[in-house]
Formats: sequence, C-alpha cells, structure tokens
Amino acid sequence: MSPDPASAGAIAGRHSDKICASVADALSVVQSGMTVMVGGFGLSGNPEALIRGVVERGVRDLTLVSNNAGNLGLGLAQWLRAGIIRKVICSYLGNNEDLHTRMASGEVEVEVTPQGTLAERMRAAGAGIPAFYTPTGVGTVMAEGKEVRELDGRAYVLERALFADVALVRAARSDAFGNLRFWRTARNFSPVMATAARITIAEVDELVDNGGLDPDDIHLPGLYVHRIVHVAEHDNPFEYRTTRKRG
Amino acid sequence: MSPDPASAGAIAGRHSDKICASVADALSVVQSGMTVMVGGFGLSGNPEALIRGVVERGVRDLTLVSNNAGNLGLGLAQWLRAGIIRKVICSYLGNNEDLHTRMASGEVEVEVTPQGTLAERMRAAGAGIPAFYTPTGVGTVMAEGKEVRELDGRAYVLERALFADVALVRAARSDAFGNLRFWRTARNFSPVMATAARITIAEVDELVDNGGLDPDDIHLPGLYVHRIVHVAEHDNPFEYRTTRKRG
Amino acid sequence: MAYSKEDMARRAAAEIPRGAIVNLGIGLPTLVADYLPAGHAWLHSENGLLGMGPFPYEGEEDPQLINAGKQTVTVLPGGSTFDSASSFAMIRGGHVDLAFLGAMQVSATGDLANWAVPGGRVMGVGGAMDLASGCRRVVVMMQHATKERGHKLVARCDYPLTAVRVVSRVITELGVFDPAGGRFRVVELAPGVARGEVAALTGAELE
Amino acid sequence: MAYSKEDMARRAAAEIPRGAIVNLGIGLPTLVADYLPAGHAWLHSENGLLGMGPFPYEGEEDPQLINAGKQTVTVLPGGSTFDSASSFAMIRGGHVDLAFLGAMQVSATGDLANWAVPGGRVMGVGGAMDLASGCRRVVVMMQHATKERGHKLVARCDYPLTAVRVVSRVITELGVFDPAGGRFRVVELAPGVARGEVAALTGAELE
Repeated sequence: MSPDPASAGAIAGRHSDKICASVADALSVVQSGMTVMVGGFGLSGNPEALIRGVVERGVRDLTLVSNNAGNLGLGLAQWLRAGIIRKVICSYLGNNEDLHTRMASGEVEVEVTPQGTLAERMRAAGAGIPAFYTPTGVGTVMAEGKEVRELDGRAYVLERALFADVALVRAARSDAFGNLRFWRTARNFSPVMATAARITIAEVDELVDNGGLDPDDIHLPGLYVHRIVHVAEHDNPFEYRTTRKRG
Repeated sequence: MSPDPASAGAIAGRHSDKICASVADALSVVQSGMTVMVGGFGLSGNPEALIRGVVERGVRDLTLVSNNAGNLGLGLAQWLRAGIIRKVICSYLGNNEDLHTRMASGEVEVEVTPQGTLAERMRAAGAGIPAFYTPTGVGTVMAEGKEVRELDGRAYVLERALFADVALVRAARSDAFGNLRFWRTARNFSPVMATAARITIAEVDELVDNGGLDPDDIHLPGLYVHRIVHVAEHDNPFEYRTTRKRG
Repeated sequence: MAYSKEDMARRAAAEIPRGAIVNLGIGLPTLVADYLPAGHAWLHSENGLLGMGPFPYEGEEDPQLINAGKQTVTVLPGGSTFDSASSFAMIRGGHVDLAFLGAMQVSATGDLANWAVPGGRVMGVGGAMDLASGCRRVVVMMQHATKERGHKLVARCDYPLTAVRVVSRVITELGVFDPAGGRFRVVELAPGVARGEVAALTGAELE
Repeated sequence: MAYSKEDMARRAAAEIPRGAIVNLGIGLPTLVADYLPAGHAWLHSENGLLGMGPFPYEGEEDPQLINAGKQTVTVLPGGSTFDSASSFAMIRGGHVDLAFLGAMQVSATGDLANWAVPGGRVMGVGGAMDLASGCRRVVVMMQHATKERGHKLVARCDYPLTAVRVVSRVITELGVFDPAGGRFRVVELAPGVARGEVAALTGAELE
C-alpha cells in the first residue's frame, strides 16, 4: 500500500488494500516524535512483531500510550532499552525496572492516569467527544490542575480526549477490510486505541477473506483499521503463571 | 423471581434467577410514572411482547425514551393509542400519526434529541459519565439553554446523561445470566439502554444455558440484564419492504 | 439541459474516492449507491451497519436488517453490525469520510438547514445533525430552488439550522456549487445551463 | 486470637449477597474467591472479564486469559470478555456491586489511600481510583497496623488519596470496622481481641 494513507488529504479513501507484505511495510508510516498507542495488558495481547519492528525501524522520541510499558525486559520494555521513548502515558508501572531506571535518570517522562480514565479518554477521542466529566480522581492528585465541577450534588473532574498518531494492536483474526476479533482478555485497550489513532496498524494471528467473519461477530469494525500484517507466530509470554492442583 | 430486585438495597445481588415464567411476571416491576427506554429502530428489533404487556399491565403516565415511538399504529404506537404515555424523548417522529395527533392536542409532550446525542447520553448514563461535550447541535435550537464551550478552537455543547427506571430490549439469544446477542441491525439502541436503566428486562427469541455462548461472542454482558423472558414468536413487521429484481 | 436525478447521482458518485466510508442520507442521496462500482467504497448506515449492500432479492428480505430509512437492505462481505452509540461514535469521531445529505437550504458559508420547515410539522431530526457536524466532508444533493422558484442556496438560512459551516459542496440539477465564505463558487454548470439562469435562482452571489 | 488471613477472607465472603457482581483487588482480597460457593456471585476483573473462574489446571494456562494482577485465570460458563473502556464503564457506572481492596490507610470518614507511599517508588495507580470511586460498595481488607505498629485506620489520611469518602467497611485481623463520620464503629472484634488493644492500634476514636 502507499506510504501514508493519511497524507493524501482529509477524505482520501483509506479503506482499500490494507494488507501489508511485511512488518516493516506496515510500520512505514511510523515516524520519530509520534504519539503511539500500543494495545496489551502487561505482556498479554501484545503486538509482538510490531513492537520489535518499531525498534528495528530506528525511530525515536516516541510518546508511548499503553497501560503498562512492558515488564521483565519484555514487550514494550524493549523500547525503553532501545532508548526510543521520550514519554510514557500509562496507568501502572509496577516493578518494571527498565522504566523506573529511566524515569529516575530523567530520560523518560512518566504521566500516570487512572486506568479507567485512560480508557475513557481514548474512547472519547475516537467518539468525537473532546471532554467529559468523571468521578474518578476527585479529591486526589489526579484532579490537580483540572476543572472540578459539581453536578447534581457530586463532584466530577473534567478529563480531555487522548489522541495518537498511530495505534499498534494485536488481534486474533482479521478479514481483508480489517474487521477484528480478539481472543479473551487480549482485547483490553486495543479497540479504543484503534478509534483514537489517526492510523491503526493491526498485527493479526489469522487473516481471512471478507465474508469470513459474520457481521454480528466483529469486535472492532474495519473502519478503525488502516494497515494489516499477518503474523502467525507469537511468543505469548506468561507474566504470572498461576495454576491450581488437579483435585 | 422476587417482585423488585432493586428494592432490596443498593448492593443486593441482582444477578441470580433472572428467568421469568411470563411476560407479566417480567413486567411486574414496571410502575406508573416511570421512565422507560425501549429498544428498536422504527418497527425493527422491537420487544413486541413486552410492549403489549405494558399496555395489559395498565400502568400509565410513562415517559418513553425511544428513537421513534412506533409507526403505522404498530410497535410503541400501541402505547400512544392506549393513552399511557405522558412524554416522549426521541430523535424522529416522521409521519407517526398517533404521535402527531397527541402532540397537537397536548396529551403527549415530545422532546426531540439528535439521534447520536440520544445514544451517547444513554451510554454516558451507563458509564458513570454525568455530562460530556459534543459538537452535535452547536448553533442550532438543540443548544438552546445549554452550556456551549470552546475547546481547542471549536464550539461544543454540554449534554447530560440520560437515565431510566426500566429498559425493555429484544435480543436474539440469551443465556441464563442474561448475556445477550442481537441479530443484525436489531441491535441499535438496546445495549446502551440496558446500561442506562436501573432494571433491564430482555425479551429473547432463544434462551440457552450458561456456557451456550462463547465469552468472546457476547454483545451485552449479563450484568446489564435483570429479567429475562423467552418469547419464541414475533411478528417482525416490515416498515418499508424494499427489494431489487433478480437479474 | 439540467441534470436529471440520475445525472446528479452519477456526479455525486464521482466525489467518492476509492476506499472511502460513505453515509447516504434519505431521498436523492440513496440513488448514489447505484453508481458506485463494486468494492469502490463502504456504505455506513447510522442505525448500526457498515458495508451496506443493495436491496435484497424478493423473498430474502429480513425485517431486522434495515437502513436508516427503515428500508430492507443487505450486508456485503466485510460488513459489520454495531449498536447506535458505536455507530454515532464513528460519525462524531470523524471516521465517516463523506456524507451526502438532502437539504432545504444551504448558505454561502456552508450552513445547512435540512430538518424542519418553520411552522411545518415537527418530523424530528434523526441523525441529520450528527451526520452534518461529524462527517469529514458533507455534500448536499437537492433541487436548486423550490417549486415556486424560491431560493434554497441562500446568503443566510432562515430555516432552523442543522449545523453551521459544514457543507463543502452542493449538487443540484443546475450544476455543482461550493459555499465559499459568503458566495457560491461555480464548480461546474449542467450542460446547456446558463450562468444567468443560475444566478436568478440563487440567493447569494456566484463566484 | 486475631483473624488469620483465611479468617479475614471468609469474613469478607460473608459480605457478598447472592447474585452480586464483585471485583477482588490484588493481594489479600484475591483470597476471598476461595470462600465463595459455586454460582453465588460473579467475579469481575477490570482488564475485561466477567465470570472469572479459578486458576487453570497445570497445562491449561492461556497467556491471553489473565486477571488484573496479570495471573492466568479461567472463565466460567456465563462469563464474558470485553474491552477496557467497556470494563471501566461497568465500574464507573455503578454496575459492580462490591469491591474488596487492599489499603495503606483508611480514614474514619471513609477516605482511602492505597496506591502510593510518600517518597516511595511510583508504582502507578492502575484501576484503584476507578474501582474505589465507581463500585457501589467498597470493603477494605488489610492488616490493622504497620509492622512498626503505626496506624492505618486513621482520623485523616496523610498518604496520597485514592478516593474520598468511599470505604464502607474495613476488615482487619482484629475485627470489622465501619468508618462513621470521624470515628470507627466496631462491628465485631476477632475472638479474644480486646477493645483496648484495638484502640491503641487505631488512629481515630472507636464507637
């Protein structure tokens, strides 16, 4: 497909020929300095090949929006190790040493947002809602510097839509138009990220023809997806492998 | 099930034994003066048995929230003919004579809202968002009496969440917990209405055991559904039956 | 010779880039679908359908598969269904590239009036305001003037507004016109239509 | 004799009405699941799962089926998966009946501090603020005091707040306590625990 479907003007059709031959091809629109949303919850549901591909592409100064920023040196921690992140907007750092080190040194700026507010800000961006009131964070540091307003006797904080240049998501199945299905809790932030980004790139485990998915069975309609790359193999690492004994 | 699951206190479990033996049983929580949301787009996807059942129940002074209020004497026009509606909040009246007559006589108050704003106000109610800014309606009568605010150089109007006491929805398939699947464009407002109402009653074409629906295949999770009634037969009237010639 | 309705629909179809997401309003705009090559663009219907196909063959109508005009339709391979809040999130969020809408009045600054006649029956607004203010580009298709030769392309709308400064282009039986800051720029005239004739039927200056 | 962790979990489970939607925070609250009869309540995990089941049998772990603590879990019949915005809409919208959360401090007016230690490492807030302010009822499970016998049930939190006036009940190894407008109401004491002992370890008056 052409290098940047978005550069051809506001209403240029962006919904043809989405299938890319390689990860590098799919990522050809990603530039240094961009804000990039990456789906996944911890190490689960990560677009693994796209994450590696961004490092290989050599872009830098990225603002990363993701619930976490990798962990245990895996996933998005690879971006931290490669030194290509300027800022992280996330809800949870945990014991991600790669992030703690770089935050302490000042290399990476970190903005922490409540997880539900993070999701809703992206949902708002995708839905054309520039701002909304939420009870989350009222009376806490999260409300500092923001408008707080009482409505029907309860206080709410005004939160703004959160946009991105690019979203990288992982899906279990896609058709040629980019209608996506996710597997179990790998869905998490990916659908709203796809709505909030100017360009969404989907790494899909399985790719089928249009018609291969029933219209009622689609988690994310293809009008939110602009580039598709089929990646059959994934590491799917466990973050905490917990089991019970067979009784 | 017990008469009113909501009356047992704020955190009383409302998610057991949802299956009702009859339409009348399912509707036993509906009282005069309530605000009732009803799913469907025109005559498509209507909860037909519940609509009839509300008339038979004899409640009145209802505030109806629905995209339309029936048409051609069918669907919710039955409520108009029965004289049980005090107010309608809708986006489109069209040539619904039953509504025009009663609006003209002053029997029924009509509040018109843009269709997308109607949907988003219900989505907000369900999602704990008391108010949001939208570009829809700025510079029109829809913005009169509402706060208009400029954000990043564009004007937006503040819209408020829209709640209901009860939502009546129709689904193609439900399990015992009330996880719902809809058929094609019969989905329309039903999912957001279910989130915005204190009690949601679902009329379902097919009822299966828990486990009969895959967790990834659910359009509306059962935590938004409180009463289920299985209704196998529906009229499914056509509003405008348009066809093409076989060529 | 002025454009026929079919000419207008064909001309409108030429506005649609390949791979666009398009919403067709009720009335004249619905004819545009007939002039779209297969696979060229994706039709969105605000009641919760993307990838809308033509009317069904007789005997295959599904009362639960309809468009925003409540007509029975079909869904194409690659199509999807969704709820109303999701559908209008697409519209409001700028994910629908192009809307073709009917109109009663369009102003030379792009204001649109297409939902209510002063003193007329209250029909409601449906999705018109959402479409007009949300879609990336709005093209109006309408008769150039009323039956009584009253102006519909005007300096300032006196009908209730649908949205302010949203119309990019107007296609009428007399030609194609762009609101341009107080005047209408003449993009093209239908074959045999004289500029003077258009000027007389237009309530704002032509450019 | 103070409550064991298992006693605390059993006591917490007794707070759950049949048919409730429940979110269990990380740490102590996760133990509550072990004391829920099958089918009694529905567990919600904020990363996008309702109807969460126990840990999988060895060999059946799915790295793409996890809870909010990133542990592998299972899904029960009747369960559903959804995206994060939908999941937090459930929480914020008051559709989750009950949350059990850990805490560093709880004030006698129900303020909760459970996400950051002053001067400590920035761990982030995750879903704690959303859960605390959104769920219909918040029950805290924690040790009554710090290892150094510092107060955790306090008159006023001096740790960064998670949410204001949200905690209905606190379950500790010493008993069950309700924030009650500036004092803690003693709901019950663990067997053999003296009121004076609790008073010494509590930073606000008991009632």
